[in-house]
Amino acid sequence: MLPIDSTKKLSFTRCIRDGDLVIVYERYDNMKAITVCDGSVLENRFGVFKHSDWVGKQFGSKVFSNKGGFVYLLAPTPELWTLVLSHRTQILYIADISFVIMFLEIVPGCLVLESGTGSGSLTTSLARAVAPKGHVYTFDFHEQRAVSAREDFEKTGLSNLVTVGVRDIQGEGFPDELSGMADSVFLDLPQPWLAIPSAGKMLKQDGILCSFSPCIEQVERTSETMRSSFTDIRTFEILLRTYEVREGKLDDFQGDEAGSLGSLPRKRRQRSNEGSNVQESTGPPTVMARPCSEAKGHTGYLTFARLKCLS
Amino acid sequence: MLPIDSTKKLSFTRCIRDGDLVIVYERYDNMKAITVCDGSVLENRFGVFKHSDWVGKQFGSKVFSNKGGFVYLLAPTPELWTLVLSHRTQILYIADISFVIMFLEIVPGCLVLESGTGSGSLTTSLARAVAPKGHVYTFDFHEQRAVSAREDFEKTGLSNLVTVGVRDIQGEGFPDELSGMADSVFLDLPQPWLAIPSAGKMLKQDGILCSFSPCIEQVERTSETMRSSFTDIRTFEILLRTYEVREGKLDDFQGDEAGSLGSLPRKRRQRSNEGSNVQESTGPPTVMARPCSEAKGHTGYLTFARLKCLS
Amino acid sequence: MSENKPQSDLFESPRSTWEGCSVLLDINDGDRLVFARLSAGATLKIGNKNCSLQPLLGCPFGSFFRVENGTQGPYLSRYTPSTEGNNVLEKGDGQSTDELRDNRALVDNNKAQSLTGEDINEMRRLGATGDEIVEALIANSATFEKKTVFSQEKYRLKKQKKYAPIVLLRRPFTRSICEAYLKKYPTRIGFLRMDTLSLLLSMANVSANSDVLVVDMVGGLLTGAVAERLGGTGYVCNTYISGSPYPMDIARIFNFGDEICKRIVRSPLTDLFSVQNGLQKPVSQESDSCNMESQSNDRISSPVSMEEVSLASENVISDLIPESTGSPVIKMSKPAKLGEKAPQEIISSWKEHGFSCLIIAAPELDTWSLVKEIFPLMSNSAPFAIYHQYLQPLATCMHSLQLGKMAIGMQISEPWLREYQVLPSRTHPCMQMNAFGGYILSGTKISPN
Amino acid sequence: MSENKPQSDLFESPRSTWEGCSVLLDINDGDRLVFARLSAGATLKIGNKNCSLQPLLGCPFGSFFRVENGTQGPYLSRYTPSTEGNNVLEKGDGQSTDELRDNRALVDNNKAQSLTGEDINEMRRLGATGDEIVEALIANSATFEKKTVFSQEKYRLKKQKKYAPIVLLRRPFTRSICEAYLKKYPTRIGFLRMDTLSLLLSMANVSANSDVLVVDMVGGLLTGAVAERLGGTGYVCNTYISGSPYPMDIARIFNFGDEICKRIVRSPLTDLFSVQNGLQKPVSQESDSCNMESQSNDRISSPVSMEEVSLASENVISDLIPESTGSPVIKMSKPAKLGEKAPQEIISSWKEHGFSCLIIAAPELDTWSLVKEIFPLMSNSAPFAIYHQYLQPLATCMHSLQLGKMAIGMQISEPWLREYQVLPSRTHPCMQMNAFGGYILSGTKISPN
Repeated sequence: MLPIDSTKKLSFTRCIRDGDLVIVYERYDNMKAITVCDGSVLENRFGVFKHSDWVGKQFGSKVFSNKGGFVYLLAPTPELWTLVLSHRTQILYIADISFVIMFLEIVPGCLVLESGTGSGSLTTSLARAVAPKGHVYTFDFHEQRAVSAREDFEKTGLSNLVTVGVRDIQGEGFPDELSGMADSVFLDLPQPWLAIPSAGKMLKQDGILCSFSPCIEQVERTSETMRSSFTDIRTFEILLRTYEVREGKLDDFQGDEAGSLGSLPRKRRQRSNEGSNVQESTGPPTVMARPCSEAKGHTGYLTFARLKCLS
Repeated sequence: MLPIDSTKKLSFTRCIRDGDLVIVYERYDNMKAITVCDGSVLENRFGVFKHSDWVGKQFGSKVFSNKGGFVYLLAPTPELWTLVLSHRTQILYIADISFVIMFLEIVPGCLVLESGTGSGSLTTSLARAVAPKGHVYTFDFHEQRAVSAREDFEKTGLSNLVTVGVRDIQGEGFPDELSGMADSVFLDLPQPWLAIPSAGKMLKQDGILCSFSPCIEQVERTSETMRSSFTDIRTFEILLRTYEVREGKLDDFQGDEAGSLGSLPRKRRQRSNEGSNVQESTGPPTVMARPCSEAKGHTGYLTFARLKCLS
Repeated sequence: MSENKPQSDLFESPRSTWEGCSVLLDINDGDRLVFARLSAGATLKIGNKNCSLQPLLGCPFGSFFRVENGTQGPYLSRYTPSTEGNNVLEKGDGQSTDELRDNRALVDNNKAQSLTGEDINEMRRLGATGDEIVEALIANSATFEKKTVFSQEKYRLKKQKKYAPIVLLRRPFTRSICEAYLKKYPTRIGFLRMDTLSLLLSMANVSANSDVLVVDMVGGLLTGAVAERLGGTGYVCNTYISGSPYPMDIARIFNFGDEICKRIVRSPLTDLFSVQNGLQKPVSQESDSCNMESQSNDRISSPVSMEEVSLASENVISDLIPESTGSPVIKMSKPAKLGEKAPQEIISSWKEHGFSCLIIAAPELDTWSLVKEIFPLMSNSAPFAIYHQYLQPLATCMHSLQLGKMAIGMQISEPWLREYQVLPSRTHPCMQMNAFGGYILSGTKISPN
Repeated sequence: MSENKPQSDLFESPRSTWEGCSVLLDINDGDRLVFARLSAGATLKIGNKNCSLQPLLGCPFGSFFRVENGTQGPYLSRYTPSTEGNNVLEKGDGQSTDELRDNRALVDNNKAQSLTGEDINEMRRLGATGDEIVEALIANSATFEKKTVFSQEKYRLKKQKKYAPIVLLRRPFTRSICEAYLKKYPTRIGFLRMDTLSLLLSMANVSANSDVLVVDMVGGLLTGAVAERLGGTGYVCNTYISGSPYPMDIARIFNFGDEICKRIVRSPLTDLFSVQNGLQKPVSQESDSCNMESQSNDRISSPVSMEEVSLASENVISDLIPESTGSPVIKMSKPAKLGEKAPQEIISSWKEHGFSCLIIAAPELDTWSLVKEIFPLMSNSAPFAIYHQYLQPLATCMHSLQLGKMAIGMQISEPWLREYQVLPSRTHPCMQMNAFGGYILSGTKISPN
């Protein structure tokens, strides 16, 4: 997914090869990650697509099924991956992910700790942010989730950037060997306050911690626990509102209803034309956008804090 | 302010008389309530305005000062009043006020209790909602605030609809003589949970209670207290985002920058014209609107509950 | 209680139902909302059972009912919930988040129930109450004891909703009507959210004795909301542009008495401008009125969905899962008439004095071209509030009004509403939200001079 | 520490300051933010005192400093805050809201302080520390004892900020630069909010080894943010339409080492399309480059405000209350050069392979007319993200891209960010908010065929 090797950097223009991970795009709400395998086929409502037809095509190409149906083949990115990955747990979405990475000041070369791994949605973006030389250590309580996450990172080509551990961070804390090495720590735990002392131990001086919690009581307890050794404690919430775009025109009352208005007394008509200095509207634009009604109303609170520099 | 007497109902067209309350409008963010008094003058940065010039003018008229400056004279409404009243306490604004009145299902004829009165911003809208035959009983702990509120209601002509009492509702509860008479109760108190048992006693069966609190901990404790004798407990937050409208046009890159683009190779130009099926944009509209950056980020939480019907 | 106009005294609203009364039935704490008109023959389908609504007649609004199994089938029976709270999940168990969210040991395969569907039917036949069935299900669940307290409550609530549903009797007001429609038929009310509607009413200063001009292309919701605020004083004039009026069926769901219904009138826009004074041309006026009436009815029965129309004359008004009985309905419960054509003398008065305020909810019309025409009908200093789904038409309108020096104090605003789950250790904003309440242009007309 | 490029190893970012290093000074917990470039001669005005920034050299980022009174005047002294929290108001006193908000007995006339300004000056002359002055003020306040614990803390904090200000030494990153500019000079960054900027970077998939094309009319903030993410790999190409490049002064506030600076290049849009291959016409190219450079410098010093310009070559970089000393400045602290003209061979490579992604932040340009031209420069399957202050240009652009089948997965989105005050019994969203973060159009380019 990431052009970690600088020789591969212009990855999009190279052609699709056997073994590549591609995002098969049907519609904005219907995508799928597939590893190209010569001899395999993809079957969906548009027909049967032979993987062998895809090899040699550029990423971004339209490819056709036996029935003439088509899909697009896109190069994977962490954002597309978030839309196609299998949900082993509630995942973080792009607004929270983007904000976390910027607020944690994660740049190439950083060492970042995460718990829990969950479905690996944030992990993938963390890996992108620390690439090519940094590293993400991510921990999950569940053996099986960790195994699945490792498989995913193998598939997306991030294994060199991510180490997945099985560990109860709330109970045991992060491993001692990482003490003082982390630039940033991210916690998505039911009782984050239990992990905060350990997170503080892991962080370099001036390093930043973020805790994600859905409920405000968790935030309160977390913030309270942070106060002893962190500063700059700030809590945010971020949502994304999307807009729908349509082409169309509103009924121009004056034009469309001219017949019925023809019966209006002439006097008034004149008044409105002469009396006021109003310019005629040129009519609304043909492309109109408005917010979508349905939206996620809450994901969680993000609480950030910076380790006090006491040395 | 309110046309309570049906003979006065078309109040806006009648002319301004000595003793009338008018809203003097300078700008959307600069208004003032003045009682017209023959012989008085209003002096502001635009000059000196004689009240006597105003008498006989219609509400909505533009009036001039000795220097030719002008203001508008508007008929008072609860919304305008909220913008001009003197802030004795933090006041409620239109979004919260409107929502409270609708959610409390206040209609003409209702009997409504409120505590505290504060600056009387909500009270004025409550009075409008219960008019012409209902009544608002409002209570404040502070003697002086109650006195000022009474003066205001006298000035705005609402005294027949509103009774202001001095009382520590958290400590003493509402007066017993109002037991079982209230259609709705509104609380804006630091410890609303103390007043909830009394509010329950005042309400008619199926009556509705609303509590306004700025902090979530107050909401939690209030909701907890409500659970024993109320149902349908719901908490909301409402904010208003405003938009700024300007006339203008964005730089049309193609048009304005034609000179520099003239040097683009012809080949590409052709491609973009022929290859894609894209219609030329007609350019953005001349009137554009966008949200204002600055806004109130929080006023308070509104918690509603309905008295359980146990009879 | 058999008289169907207990509202003749305007200012004492009844606290109990009556024959012909319109009610809102809230089933299982908001899971389902049904509007119904009560009569001896009206029924409601709950689960797969038809229950007579007769037991609801004469009961106070706010009463709770439960489905019981009688010899003649299921029936609704009034009951008094315990004061400890009927929603177990909301009671708050004092647990910390710790336990609640710890899923380390969670194993639940949903196959641990030893009672079969047949067993439950047999219990029903033997006259077990819903609560008894719920208790039996819990007793026969192999995993119930292993669940956390929170999960136990969740399980109990789920079963209670299915086997012992609770019906709450409500009086329909603007907010519940608006909320129910937005949930189920948002397009019929132009996506108008209750908070936006409440702002329209405030911003236009709708108050007793006002003459309110509305352009209501939101099914009558706006007209009804204004009439509710007027309480039988003033007038709400529902104006329309072309030959036939816009439907206002939703206004019929409100429990308006005659006094209020009389104050809801309609008039084509052209008539509001006509120069006829007083009683001139009464004949043509009358015949026009008749035409309009029939036209109006035609119009009403076509674009609005079936339930509502059948409901206006039958039992269940709207809903959300419409159920009408096959049995003949006694027609004494017909609601009061509303939306008559505005009489000429009232129109003349409006022409002389101007409307007190204007509210427009016409999401499909271009705002400025409408406002330009309608604006002169308002009195000077009259406030106005215009709702739209798109920002641009309001921006253009505001700009034009500014250029024409026709109004001041103008503002385009957009409400943002958020509901919260407030529970011990589990408080947060609701996960789903309605992210868009539309835009409002508000302001005050000034004297053109 | 005297070497001014400790970042030559790309991937080990320094944790302490060095000569010439750009820093962010956070005064009194966010009350005031100042960007400065450290040198022996640099000073900062705090209150009415000029303090040398010399004591900050070589200190770890995150260090706290206090103003102390020395024999030669005030100076900054490093100190270690107690582990009990340095912000007393944030400590949380465990009180319930009850006491805090109960103002029944509140009487405070602010005239209860018996210490005069002269007394305080006298204390200073005698060498009292800021903390000692604060304690004296409390001891001499007649009303302090009567205040609630909450009010006492508030009083103490207010006095501490005035008499014992605390300076926190920070390393500037995108988010702090963005936040500081939005607070003080929002127009210079086109009102770009940090969360919106973070979304632009994600949506465009900015990652190591990417070649990122940007149209940055937000003062260089976007260019800097992209360069920070590239960490010295790939390229960020800042393209411009007319003859002179857009200013990118803000990119100079980042502490970029040479490796990163080299990866920030600029190129007029026409050059990116030109058919020259490789080393053709090197002379004209060179001379053009020179012209551009001088032009660029001219351009930079005019539209951007004084502070920044003076800061780029002097001590204090930016501002927020710009303070530059009158004393001569040692020029050894000059920051690395960035924004050179893109070399022809790189341009050729881009022409062959296409850019990995595109980000546009040009709030004054019409989006579609720009995108139409620039779109072919992107590689197929390349993601793009376009920021704008107005919705309509993005809607039109999205619609045109759809019609032209040029992109898929398009979405217009608007972030909504809210900060909270989290304190025991006093938790609520902040009362003031930035209500508008702009709009983003994002999507993926597809192969035209």
